[in-house]
Amino acid sequence: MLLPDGRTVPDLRLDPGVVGRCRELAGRVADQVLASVQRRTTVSIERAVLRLLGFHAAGPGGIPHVNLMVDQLHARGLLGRGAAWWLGYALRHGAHDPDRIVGLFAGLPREPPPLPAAEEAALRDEVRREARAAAGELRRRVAERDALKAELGTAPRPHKYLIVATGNVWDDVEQARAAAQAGADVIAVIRSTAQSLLDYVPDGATTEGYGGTWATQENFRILREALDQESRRLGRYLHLTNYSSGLCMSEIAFAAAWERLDMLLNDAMYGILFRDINMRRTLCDQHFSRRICAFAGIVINTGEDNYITTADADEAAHTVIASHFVNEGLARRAGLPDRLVGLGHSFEIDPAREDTIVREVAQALLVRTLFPEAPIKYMPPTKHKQGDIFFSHAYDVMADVVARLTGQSIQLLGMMTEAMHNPLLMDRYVALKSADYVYRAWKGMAGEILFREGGAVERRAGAVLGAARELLEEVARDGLPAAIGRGRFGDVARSETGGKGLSGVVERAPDYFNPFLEILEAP
Amino acid sequence: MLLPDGRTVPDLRLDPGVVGRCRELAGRVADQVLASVQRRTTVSIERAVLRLLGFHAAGPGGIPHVNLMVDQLHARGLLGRGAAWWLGYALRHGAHDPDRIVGLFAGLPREPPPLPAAEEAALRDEVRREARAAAGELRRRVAERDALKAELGTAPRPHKYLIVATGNVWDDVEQARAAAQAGADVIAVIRSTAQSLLDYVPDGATTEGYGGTWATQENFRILREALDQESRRLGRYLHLTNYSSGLCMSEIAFAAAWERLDMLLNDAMYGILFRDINMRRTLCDQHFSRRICAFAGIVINTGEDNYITTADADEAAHTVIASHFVNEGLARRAGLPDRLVGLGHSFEIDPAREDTIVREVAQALLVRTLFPEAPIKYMPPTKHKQGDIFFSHAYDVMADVVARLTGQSIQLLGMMTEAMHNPLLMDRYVALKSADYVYRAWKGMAGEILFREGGAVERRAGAVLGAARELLEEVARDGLPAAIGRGRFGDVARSETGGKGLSGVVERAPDYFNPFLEILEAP
Amino acid sequence: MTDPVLVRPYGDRRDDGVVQLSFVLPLPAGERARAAAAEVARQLGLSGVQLAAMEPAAEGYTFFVLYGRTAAAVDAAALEVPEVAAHRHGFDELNEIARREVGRRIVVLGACTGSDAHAVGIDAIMNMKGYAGDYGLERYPVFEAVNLGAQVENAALARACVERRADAVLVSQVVTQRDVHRENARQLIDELERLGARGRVIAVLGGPRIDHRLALELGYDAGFGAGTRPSEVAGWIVGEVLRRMGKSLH
Amino acid sequence: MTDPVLVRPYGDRRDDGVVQLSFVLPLPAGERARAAAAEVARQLGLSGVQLAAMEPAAEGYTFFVLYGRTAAAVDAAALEVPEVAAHRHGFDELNEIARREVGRRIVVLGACTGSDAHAVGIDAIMNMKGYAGDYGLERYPVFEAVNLGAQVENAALARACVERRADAVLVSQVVTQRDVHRENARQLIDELERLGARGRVIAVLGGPRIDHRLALELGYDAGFGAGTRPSEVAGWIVGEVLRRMGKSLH
Ligand code: B12
Ligand code: B12
Ligand SMILES: Cc1ncc(COP(=O)(O)O)c(C=O)c1O
Ligand SMILES: Cc1ncc(COP(=O)(O)O)c(C=O)c1O
Repeated sequence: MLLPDGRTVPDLRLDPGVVGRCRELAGRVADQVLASVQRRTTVSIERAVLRLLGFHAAGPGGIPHVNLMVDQLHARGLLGRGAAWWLGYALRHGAHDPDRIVGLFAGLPREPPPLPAAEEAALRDEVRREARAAAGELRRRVAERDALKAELGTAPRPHKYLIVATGNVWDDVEQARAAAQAGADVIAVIRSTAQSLLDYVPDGATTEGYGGTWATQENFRILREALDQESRRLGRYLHLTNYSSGLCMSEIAFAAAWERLDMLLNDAMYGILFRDINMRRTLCDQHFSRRICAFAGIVINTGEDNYITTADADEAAHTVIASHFVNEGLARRAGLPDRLVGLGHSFEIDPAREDTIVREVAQALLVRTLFPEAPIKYMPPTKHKQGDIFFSHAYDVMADVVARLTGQSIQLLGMMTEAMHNPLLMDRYVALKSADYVYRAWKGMAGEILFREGGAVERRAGAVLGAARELLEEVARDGLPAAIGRGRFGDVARSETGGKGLSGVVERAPDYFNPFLEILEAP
Repeated sequence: MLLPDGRTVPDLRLDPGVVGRCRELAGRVADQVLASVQRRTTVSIERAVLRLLGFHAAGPGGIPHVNLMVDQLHARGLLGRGAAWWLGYALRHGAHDPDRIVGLFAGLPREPPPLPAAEEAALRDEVRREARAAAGELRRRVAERDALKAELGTAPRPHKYLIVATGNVWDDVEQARAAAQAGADVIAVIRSTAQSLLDYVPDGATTEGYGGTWATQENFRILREALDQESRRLGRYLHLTNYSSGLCMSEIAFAAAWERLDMLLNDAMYGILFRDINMRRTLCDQHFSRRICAFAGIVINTGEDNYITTADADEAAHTVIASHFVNEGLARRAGLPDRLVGLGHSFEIDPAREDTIVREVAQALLVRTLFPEAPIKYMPPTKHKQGDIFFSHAYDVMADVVARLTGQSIQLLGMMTEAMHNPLLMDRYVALKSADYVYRAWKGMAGEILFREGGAVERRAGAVLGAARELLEEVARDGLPAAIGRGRFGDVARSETGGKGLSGVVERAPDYFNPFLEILEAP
Repeated sequence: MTDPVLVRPYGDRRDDGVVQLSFVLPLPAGERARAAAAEVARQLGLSGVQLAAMEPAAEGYTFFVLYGRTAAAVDAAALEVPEVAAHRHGFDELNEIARREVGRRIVVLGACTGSDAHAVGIDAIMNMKGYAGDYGLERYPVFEAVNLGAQVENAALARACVERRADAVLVSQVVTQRDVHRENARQLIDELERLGARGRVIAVLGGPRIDHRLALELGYDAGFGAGTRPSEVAGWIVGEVLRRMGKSLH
Repeated sequence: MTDPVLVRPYGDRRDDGVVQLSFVLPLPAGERARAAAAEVARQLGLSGVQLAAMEPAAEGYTFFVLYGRTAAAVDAAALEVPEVAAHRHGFDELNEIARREVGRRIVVLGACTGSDAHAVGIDAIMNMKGYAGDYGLERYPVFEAVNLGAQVENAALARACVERRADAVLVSQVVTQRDVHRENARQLIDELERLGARGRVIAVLGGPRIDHRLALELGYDAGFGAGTRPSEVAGWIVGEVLRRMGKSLH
């Protein structure tokens, strides 16, 4: 098969009927999700709206203004009308600075009287104007990013994606530069362990994270500035990515868009399964965050690779594929073109087993073949990594080979110390040097190989696809919440009303107002 | 293609006309060599004959008895009749112990008078009887080895071949056992740096080699005994190998046969090119050593891999193939069946280049396809190895993949410290663990892959084969010495009368007597 | 082992003391960096240092690989080695002994605590399906095993121990960056002490970077590291319960 | 560099001192071996030691990988770094300077000496075709370069230096096990001294495990290591010949 970027990968014969059916079923699932998403909003979505409207900063004690505002509205049961509406209300009452606005919100009654129609229209108009201006500024920032990318060009595929996770933004800068100089194309700054469960986005430059660095708008800015500089020096555009995930999914999407990030980890189910975040909450948040990504041309990276860190990679291979179809369906409905849907998968089959390469190749080629336009992200082994760094390195190199053979778009490079600690500077260097060698050495091989008709690769891919279809039949029939409730994904079961953050979900009022959604949803 | 051991490798379409022509030309080259070999003997061949006749020990100062005897004969110009004849002469004069025999030889005139015909016949009969008895004993020892091998069985292919080279035979035993416990199938004890140029075989157990351990019969015995023990403990036959090469090629072949070794590095041209040993000398020695190997069921490993440590692996790929045909031709003429002809090749293309895997696979598959019955030995990268052991390990793992994909029979495992030092215990462990993983992971992959018709793999293999044919045309036309004189192999040029050891080559007299050759050559 | 055994690293020949080392120095590659790396090796007490690789890993950063000989030697017999007493019993046998000797179900709570969300390790020990072909604690009739999952707060876990009258609490800690696991682990012990319940609960710590020594140091009764099998933990808990009853498990 | 610069290994954060280590101990894997490995690390002065791997490499042998923090710190600026003065001249330029300033061809003999048969390194420096896109010394009109090949005896090489009135002798040493290269290298210097010729010949040592410091120690005038390019050697020789003539190469 010829990929849009000009590379050839081995052909994989699949039953087009089954493929079509999967897409149709996933579409149905996505429609169901969307129907429920469109009835609701969340504290995080409303905070994101306020951020878009210019409230980026935090008050004393580091509490973001948007939290202070939204909490007041939420406490009074007023959020169903949309924070933007209330902001308009405040503005028209002469409250412009955050403190005044918060004060004004704190004084609102639980059921404020309706406005006269003219005032209502004027208020909406005013906020819409503000929103258009903000959207224009955002568009300008994104265009700036795209111009630099166009000017410098990017490296050939797969893009080498390297993790930086010192916990200290200044060390991150140093390590990100070093990684770029050693050949990285994408720098992912991992965020601190506990952040996904925080219902606010920390503020400012930070130096004390655990297992990662706090995702803050200022940290994004600092890293992007360093990478802009480094891109110019190296003559190659360097991508920056972070996590739009957890309880502040959409706010981080905003911050990332504003600070010109290129990609975001953003999955429909990750938070539900792995952070025990309430599913209604996350499904709403992901939709709005994806709308922002679509507007800002940000590639999303979905998290199916995680399923096979808890479930068995051989047995659960089909759940990855089924989830891809669902993530694709949801992404399309959030306005993301396929070229921004970086579905995630990984090389995770237990290396103690036999013939793992046949199955890894089948799986990676299946994903590639099913989603030819998507900038697929391939993850290295993690679960079965051990402390023997020499073996671990060899194992990573095998993932490099499969990535190259199957035409992946973005490859997260494995770290020989995966089972030990966050990557050291030298771990990244070692990974990059070997990946470069593999890419060079196997350059044209993917175009030389045909897999035997009816052979093990083809049979495995067919079987996984078939099982994915069966799972999708179940999900489409019973709904996504029911399927998650049965532990169908990642062997983790969650209930629709369990988990963190449900209290932050709000039914939209009939007069819900969100001027950004209007802009983002405009074709 | 289905290999005799039941494995499948990807089919490689080759022009059978070209293949046939190569074999025909190489046959001609081998015939020319043989004609010259059959006119001559060497001090080493004659010493080997005496060793076969029971003179294994050394005198005071460590000088082997066989050297003392042969030197006396050679100094008097008497060697053309064969050392066995003179031994018979000594025996019939009542000299049985080495000292007496040497004394008697020292007293011989330069042109001793002919014997009466009856005495001549009786002398020959007596030595023939001794030789038959010795050959019987050798056959018994070999049968013992084969019985153990049959009893315990050997591991599946490729056999993992590991190098041990501490310089001290007792450390070698320790490291060989450790390697076997970690999964090695073949233990190669590398010999000390300077040994190939010694015109005698050192005696006894040794503890002080440089870059290897002295190859002595006692060291062979010690290692084989340890491996016998270890084979029984592990329930898997462990092979032992050493070098039949240098100025004592045939004597070492004898010692190895006697001590039940399984394989020997033994090449027609290695000594000429890489040790500057005179070509007449080496070609004679290799023939007799191969006769011994054929008799003792020893697999020879040829040394074509070395050519591309001095010449460029891309440019000189065809010289490896041409030499394989010549080595095969010579081996067959020494009575070796194909299943004992372990042609050597290697993974040595500069890793800084692009698409090296296409060319490595083409080359490895070409060798495999041309010599399907031969227990091909595949060598890892060495020349382009660097001190970065992590990269070095990744690079070795790539050779493991190619070995597995192309159905090699014996694989020498690369060492991550190749550019540094002789292997440490942990280097072998690391290599074995990763090779096992690769073999397991890629198990059935070779049976799944087809290479594109007219694609890069096929074209490269065809081009290399074509160039090999052209080179063989030249060699058949001008003779092997002329081709070596032009530096056709390994970029090293040598002349027919240059190099070390020519003085040890002797024209056979018309009445040359070698009862072992009679036995070995018997069909 | 009681005879003194002096061991040294072994590379090529016995007691040669060979070790391999790698690190990065914040210097550009070159003769000065080479000398600096050699000096680091010297400060580590290495002799016969061979620089295998000096590679520019980035601007101003150089990656080194080197080999050297250490004079370090350890009397292995003299080392004090705190070991988790291993009881080797089959599944049925252990259940039978515990039923007979303890006479009631042993209540075990498990959790991955604090900000740590890595549930796979504690699941491997607790869950029905178990790990590496070994049943998890939930499968043992003798245990009343409750897996509370990941990101469980220490205060809540301590309260649960009291409320459910837990015999043992199993704590998993996987994230260790900047010693966050130490803090998390200690916190539970503090909470148990605050509730006056520390003495009543057997506290077990586990995780890939945990060992018995560290667990003791952090105030736990035992520690289990990478590759632990559920049956080892089951055996140890039964043994410890019996020990506290004044009996012993053979 | 003259300001003091104190550098330490850098893993995750500046000056964290992180180094990676691996070695084998002659002990069976287990708690005792783990403690022994930790003790080795302690004797090396490491703190915060993390055992990454403990694997049975064979019966009675265990392979360890570990990470730790060293307190080692080096004042890079204060290090004494003997460097081969580098002269950067193009091929034509160098020939031109030498023709003009030296006024005759410079005689250079090259060999890989003693039992060492590794000719590729000395060939790379000497032979016409050169190395890594750089011409070998034989290609320079200004040199009369003779490559004697491998396994050349030191006595013979010293005699050849005298007979051919060599300006410089280039010696390659690749095999280093048990310091055989040191012996081989020293022997040539001894032979030259015995013939009273040491002062007249510039002696250069090279090979993958050679550096300038070692060459000086062994009595040579310069040393070149892994990855040396012929042009560096050519430049250095011309410079040294000029220096001995009281001139200098800029
Ligand atoms: C799977 C995984 C995840 C999954 C977790 C899914 C889940 N529900 O558990 C996901 C993808 C969600 C994840 C996320 C993160 N992870 Co994670 N993850 C891993 C990974 C790949 C495997 C861990 C695993 O499941 N091992 C398999 C189990 C069976 O082994 P085990 O945990 O060692 O357990 C065994 C023993 O230790 C013992 N044991 C364990 N606990 C207990 C308890 C008791 C009482 C007993 C007796 C025994 C015991 O028994 C078990 C069976 O033998 C490791 C890398 C690795 N290969 O180790 C990284 C790793 C643990 N993760 C890491 C990090 C940093 C994170 C993140 C913080 C990254 C980020 N900033 O986003 C996040 C957030 C997680 C959080 N808040 O805690 C780091 C930790 C670094 C460090 N040492 O501090 C690691 C080492 C990767 C790395 N090198 O960076 N991760
Ligand atoms: C090719 C090779 C061989 C070939 C040699 C062919 C030939 N005609 O040269 C063959 C196959 C014959 C061979 C045999 C052996 N080899 Co060998 N071989 C190698 C190998 C793979 C590559 C060396 C090489 O050619 N490198 C390429 C050249 C261009 O690099 P270089 O030598 O470093 O040279 C550069 C610089 O160092 C410098 N330089 C070198 N010399 C000089 C001199 C001067 C004056 C200057 C200025 C610069 C300079 O400039 C060059 C260009 O940059 C190495 C492993 C490795 N990757 O290093 C093992 C290696 C060198 N061999 C080794 C051994 C032990 C042997 C044997 C002794 C094994 C045995 N017991 O049989 C034999 C016998 C050789 C002998 N008697 O010396 C060991 C040495 C271990 C040690 N440190 O002591 C090595 C390291 C492999 C190993 N790990 O075991 N070998
Ligand atoms: C899609 C996705 N989101 C989020 C995360 C982890 O981030 P956090 O736990 O900080 O949300 C991951 C982990 O890799 C992921 O794959
Ligand atoms: C065929 C062959 N013979 C001999 C040797 C080296 O041994 P020596 O130089 O001791 O003869 C090699 C080197 O690998 C070889 O390939």
